[in-house]
Amino acid sequence: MANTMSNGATREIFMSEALREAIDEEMQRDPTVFLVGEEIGVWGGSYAVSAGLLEKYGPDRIVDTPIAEAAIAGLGIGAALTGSRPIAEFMYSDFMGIAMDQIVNQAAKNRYMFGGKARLPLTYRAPFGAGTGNAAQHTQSLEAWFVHVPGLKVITASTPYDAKGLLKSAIREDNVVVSFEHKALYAMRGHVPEEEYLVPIGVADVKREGTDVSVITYARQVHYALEAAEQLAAEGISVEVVDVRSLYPLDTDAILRSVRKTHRAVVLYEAVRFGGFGAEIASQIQELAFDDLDAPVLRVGAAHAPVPFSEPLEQGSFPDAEKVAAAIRESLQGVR
Amino acid sequence: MANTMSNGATREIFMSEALREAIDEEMQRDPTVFLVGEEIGVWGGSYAVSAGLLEKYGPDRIVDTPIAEAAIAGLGIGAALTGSRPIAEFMYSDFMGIAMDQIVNQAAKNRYMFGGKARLPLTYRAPFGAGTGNAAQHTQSLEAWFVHVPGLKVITASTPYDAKGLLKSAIREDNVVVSFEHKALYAMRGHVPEEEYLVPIGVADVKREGTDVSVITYARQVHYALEAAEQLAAEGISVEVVDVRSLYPLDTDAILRSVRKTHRAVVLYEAVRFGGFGAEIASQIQELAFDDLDAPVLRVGAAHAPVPFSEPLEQGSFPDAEKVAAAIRESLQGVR
Amino acid sequence: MAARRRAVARASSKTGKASKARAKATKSRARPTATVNTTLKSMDDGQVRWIYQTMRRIRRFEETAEEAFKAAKMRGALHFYIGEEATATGACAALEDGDFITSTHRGHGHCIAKGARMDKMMAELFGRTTGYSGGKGGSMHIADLELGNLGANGIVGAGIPIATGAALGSKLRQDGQVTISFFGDGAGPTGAFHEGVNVAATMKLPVIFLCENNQYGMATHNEFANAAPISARGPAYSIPSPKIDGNDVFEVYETVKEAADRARNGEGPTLIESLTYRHKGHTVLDQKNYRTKEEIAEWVARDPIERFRTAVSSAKRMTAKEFDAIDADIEREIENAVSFAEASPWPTLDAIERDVYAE
Amino acid sequence: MAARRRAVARASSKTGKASKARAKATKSRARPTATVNTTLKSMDDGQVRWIYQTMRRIRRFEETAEEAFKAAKMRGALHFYIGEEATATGACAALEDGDFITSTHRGHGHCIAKGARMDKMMAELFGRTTGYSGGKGGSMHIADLELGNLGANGIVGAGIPIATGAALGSKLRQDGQVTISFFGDGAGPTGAFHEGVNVAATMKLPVIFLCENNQYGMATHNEFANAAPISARGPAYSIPSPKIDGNDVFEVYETVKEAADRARNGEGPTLIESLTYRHKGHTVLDQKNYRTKEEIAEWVARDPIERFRTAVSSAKRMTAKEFDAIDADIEREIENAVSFAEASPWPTLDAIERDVYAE
Ligand SMILES: Cc1ncc(C[n+]2csc(CCOP(=O)(O)OP(=O)(O)O)c2C)c(N)n1
Ligand SMILES: Cc1ncc(C[n+]2csc(CCOP(=O)(O)OP(=O)(O)O)c2C)c(N)n1
Ligand SMILES: [Mg+2]
Ligand SMILES: [Mg+2]
Repeated sequence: MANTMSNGATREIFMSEALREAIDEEMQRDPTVFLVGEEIGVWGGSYAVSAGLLEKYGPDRIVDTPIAEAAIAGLGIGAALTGSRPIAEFMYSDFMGIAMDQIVNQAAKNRYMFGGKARLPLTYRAPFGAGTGNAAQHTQSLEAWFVHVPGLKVITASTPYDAKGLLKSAIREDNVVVSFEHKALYAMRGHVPEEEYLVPIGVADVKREGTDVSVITYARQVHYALEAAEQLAAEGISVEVVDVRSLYPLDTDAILRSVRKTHRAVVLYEAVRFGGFGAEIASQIQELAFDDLDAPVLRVGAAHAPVPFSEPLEQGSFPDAEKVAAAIRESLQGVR
Repeated sequence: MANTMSNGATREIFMSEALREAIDEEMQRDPTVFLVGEEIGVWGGSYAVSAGLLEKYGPDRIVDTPIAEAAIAGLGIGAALTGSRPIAEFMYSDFMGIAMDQIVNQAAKNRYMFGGKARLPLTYRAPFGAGTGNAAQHTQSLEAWFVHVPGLKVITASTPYDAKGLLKSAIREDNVVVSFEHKALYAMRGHVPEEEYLVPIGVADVKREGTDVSVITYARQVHYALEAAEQLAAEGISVEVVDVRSLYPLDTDAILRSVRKTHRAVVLYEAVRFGGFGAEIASQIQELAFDDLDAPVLRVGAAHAPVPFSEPLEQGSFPDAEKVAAAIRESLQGVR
Repeated sequence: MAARRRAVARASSKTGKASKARAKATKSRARPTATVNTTLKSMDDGQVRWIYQTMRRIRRFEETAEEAFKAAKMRGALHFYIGEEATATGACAALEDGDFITSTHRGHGHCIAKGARMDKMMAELFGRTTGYSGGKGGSMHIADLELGNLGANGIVGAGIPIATGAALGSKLRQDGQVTISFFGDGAGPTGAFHEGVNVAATMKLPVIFLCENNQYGMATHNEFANAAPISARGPAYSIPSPKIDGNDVFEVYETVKEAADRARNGEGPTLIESLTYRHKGHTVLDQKNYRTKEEIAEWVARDPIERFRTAVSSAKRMTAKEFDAIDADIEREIENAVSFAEASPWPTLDAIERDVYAE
Repeated sequence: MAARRRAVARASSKTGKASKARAKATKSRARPTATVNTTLKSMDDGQVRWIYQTMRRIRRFEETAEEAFKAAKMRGALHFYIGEEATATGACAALEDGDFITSTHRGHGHCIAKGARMDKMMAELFGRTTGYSGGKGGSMHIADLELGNLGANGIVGAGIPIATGAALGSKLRQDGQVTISFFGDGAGPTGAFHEGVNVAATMKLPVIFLCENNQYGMATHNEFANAAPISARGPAYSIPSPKIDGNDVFEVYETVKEAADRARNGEGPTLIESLTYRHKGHTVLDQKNYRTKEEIAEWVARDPIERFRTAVSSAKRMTAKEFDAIDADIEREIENAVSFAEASPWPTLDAIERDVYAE
């Protein structure tokens, strides 16, 4: 890989590079793995994740497609059913609306409908999230749709380390995994080991330990939570940050462990608050740790609106460190 | 209408007839209203909702289409933007996967993206729900996808009375309303007044008063809740059944009123439990009525699986009176 | 104006006029006996027997399923292929082992033609553990992955991009396999059709798009749904798009064989419009009269099984006795299938959340 | 094989070979001067002025927006229409007031040609309250419903079914209006294209599907994405599908006028492939070299504005002075637009949840 540095045990690389390494290593390891999607070859991927891979693997394994998201989803299904291990990329997760039938009615259900006999080693990748000035149709966080569909697994990483390890696990899964990649994180740098490793799907990661309040979150919002935790530490408030990493299956045990320690929880997500995946997390916490809670589980999510274009509106529409900090303080004050 | 009876103030009619009356009355009242969809004309609608309307209004206002769900959604948008008031029908809500881009990225966002200047008086109708032996691709309950999309309103009725009144309100809305109709309820009879009436969108309805536990639910599950309430009454347990009717906007006040009275809540829905809309309701209850709760808010939803075909499996996969009753009892016992 | 006229004509098709006019226009062209004979001559006895057997199996499987449904022994929806047997049979006869198919809601025919076991199919319709999907799929969701049947599909048109994906897989794996995507005239207007076919054509994938134009999708006539015939679409994708008599098993066989050869030679997809007719309603429950009795009768008279039997008999390739022996075997197979299904256990609740994910 | 060859050719287009070969194949056919003159003669002075003015406005609006973007005065994505002005301008010149259009991510040109105010457009790009969408939409989401512009669209192909819906509305309301759906060659493979066009054709709706084939969708050549040219698709929908020189405003005008007449006469849709070229990258940020310098230079030499100016000058319909006066006016308009935008207030947080629903 052009951009990786060999400086001992770990290197600091961009998340886009970490993802590229995951794809590259798995393609090397297994000749049935291939990448398919729009502008992944000549262009190199709209977030440069696949830059250089066309030159390395050629057009048979880096398959550029026309603009046809339903077909892209279907290409993955058909190839997976017949013995390949495809990674299909949507240029933006917003475009998955076009492919929902293929993803939900076909990919997710094939195995079950056929009595467990179909094998679908298939990974869907898609950038998501706001903050880029791309307005309503290029900035959504739609993970809630997918976690609700049995037959899909759903992952999303907050660091290059997790991104690489999770994606490698996803590619090796004999299941359909939807991997959401937050656009604002592609250019985030982080340490990644030289040697090969995997991050298992279904295991949360405590990104910061704390004793007063648990923030349960994922993807970009992990960083806002960490920022808020840092700020609040100065005020003597100790915040634990749990990065769920895998949305389905969800590591409920890890979440409960944290909440049983802190007795307070704030669930933080960038999607529209109403009906978002955070509602599932909050529901589970109050249901399974009711007597451990000293305050209601609070949720911080995006405004009830499409994502606006103008910078102040866009920034104001989704959570950030300040909003999380406010919710943490509110949680500490107890009941609304 | 062929099937309605004039026996004084109310008549007992099927929900399919109630829906037909709503469409018929609004089409008579407003010449810009029209119905578009698959097999709604010659065939009369796959659940006979539009039977007879082609003969009455002709093919210009009862517009049969090819199998093209994205086009159906778009027909509604384009016609609504330019001065008509369409009702667009999906034959099964499962097929909305094909139209998600049009519904979510176009219909729901047009008004906002265009600074509040677009007007979209548009109703999408779609049968949903299980229990009919139609297997995984014809039985889903996907309301959670739509409540999470700002720009959409979402309704679903449990009785012919509500069905008619809500649908009339939806048709008159200058917003995009998604109306889910539970397949198992089309053939359910109920009283409907002779005179015209509306049921407002955004207002819940207490279908049975009670003092010990609140069951918050909607659509077909209202009937299972009522059945359970009846059974439990014999055991001296008094159950209140709140039919939210409108999923977005949600009548949170009505829900809290009930919970503040009973101090216990069971949220009941037919969709897959994980990530379902009930998680939003449960989250809100614990957040806004934390100190009023004597027990965690419990949720009863469908299994984590596509809907299976075989009768015992299908029936076992989604909630019914027995499962609700069990949850109510559990709620009364307190913490898990 | 024209659209309104058409729509009114449609509404009035209940009275039969439009339907009658159409029946004339779409009469299947009888092929010269010479061609039939050439194809027939090229087939060995095993093939000829297999074709008859397969068509009869489909017919009898469905007639039996209909009885069972009417006796309330099964539920859900059943879509019968009766009258269309020549298309699936001729098409699968032209395939090689290991080739793939994607199927539709009207999938029993494809399934049997691809070699599926009728007992496991029947058990699936009965919702039993011994069914192809252990009862989880039902009539609309039977696959036999081992035989290359990638599955029936409840979503009209949805098999098309999947078939394209299977063909992409074959190209990358260089396994030399070909995929047939069966779909109805009603799938012609779907976005999935266009995306799947265009992508396959740009990539020259080894896939055959086989439109079973049985002339209706529910009550909708194919000419109402498709602005032009499916066979007019080839040039839009730079691929051949022959229109054939779907009730002539020989013509189907020859056309699919040629398309499969093209596919295997890297020349890309073919779109085939196979004209046929479903004798029964859209589902087992459909009682609507959007088609005239005359139209139905005309097509029943062109029954593909009868036509095949006549051709084979007059070519003296099989005797009445041989046909009857096959029929009798099939009766036994079917009886066995039903008793197998009926004797099979119902699935139990612990199965509900199984088979969702691979371990 | 062929697919692999194409893909390799594509990869090597960086070195320019493939791109050069293509440039030759797609050279725009120069129309005989006679035809140009006939069209020009049929236009009154106002129309001629309007066409020039409109094309210049589009060009200067975008050049100015590019500067502002590079000066970090705006954010997000900007897709420039520079080089394609003749298509939107000729098309909208052929429309009547009240007719509708749906537009694309590359929408400034359509928007200006449909009569939008540049100050409100610029303010939208700047994200200010005075913008068309109060800053909520940005470059990709500008509509002017009053003028019949149903909006730009960030989803490739998605405007097509909406245009079909507008045309269905017109048919039902009998308002005699026509809708143009602008879309790119990249939208050719989308399911939305096929569903929208087929439905419109079956219903004979008053809509014009105008493909702006600027030859690339991002780095993807149109021949890689579409198995056959867009103009080969007409027969698949039983509609005309002329291919025209999209840099010739007169040809665009004549073709769209004819299509609009057909539409208004109830004869249904027309699909037009308008061959053109974007001088700039895919977005303001695109620096990739999937096209050769030579190809770009060739097309810049065929600049539609220059061509128009030459034709009009040699026909002595406008003098250099008149052109210059228009140019000067436009400079003032543009300056005003920028100062209007810059002076306009930013939206405040209370606006975030407004405009989601109508009261
Ligand atoms: C996407 C989608 N839309 C609608 C339906 C409902 N539906 C099931 S079969 C059918 C008709 C299909 O017609 P055709 O493709 O001609 O197949 P045929 O039934 O004639 O074999 C329809 C509308 C569906 N299953 N999927
Ligand atoms: C459904 C969808 N897929 C992908 C994209 C990303 N995208 C934006 S513009 C574009 C290229 C479009 O090409 P074309 O239609 O030819 O228009 P042009 O940019 O050339 O004007 C792509 C792939 C998108 N916006 N929508
Ligand atoms: Mg059909
Ligand atoms: Mg283009």
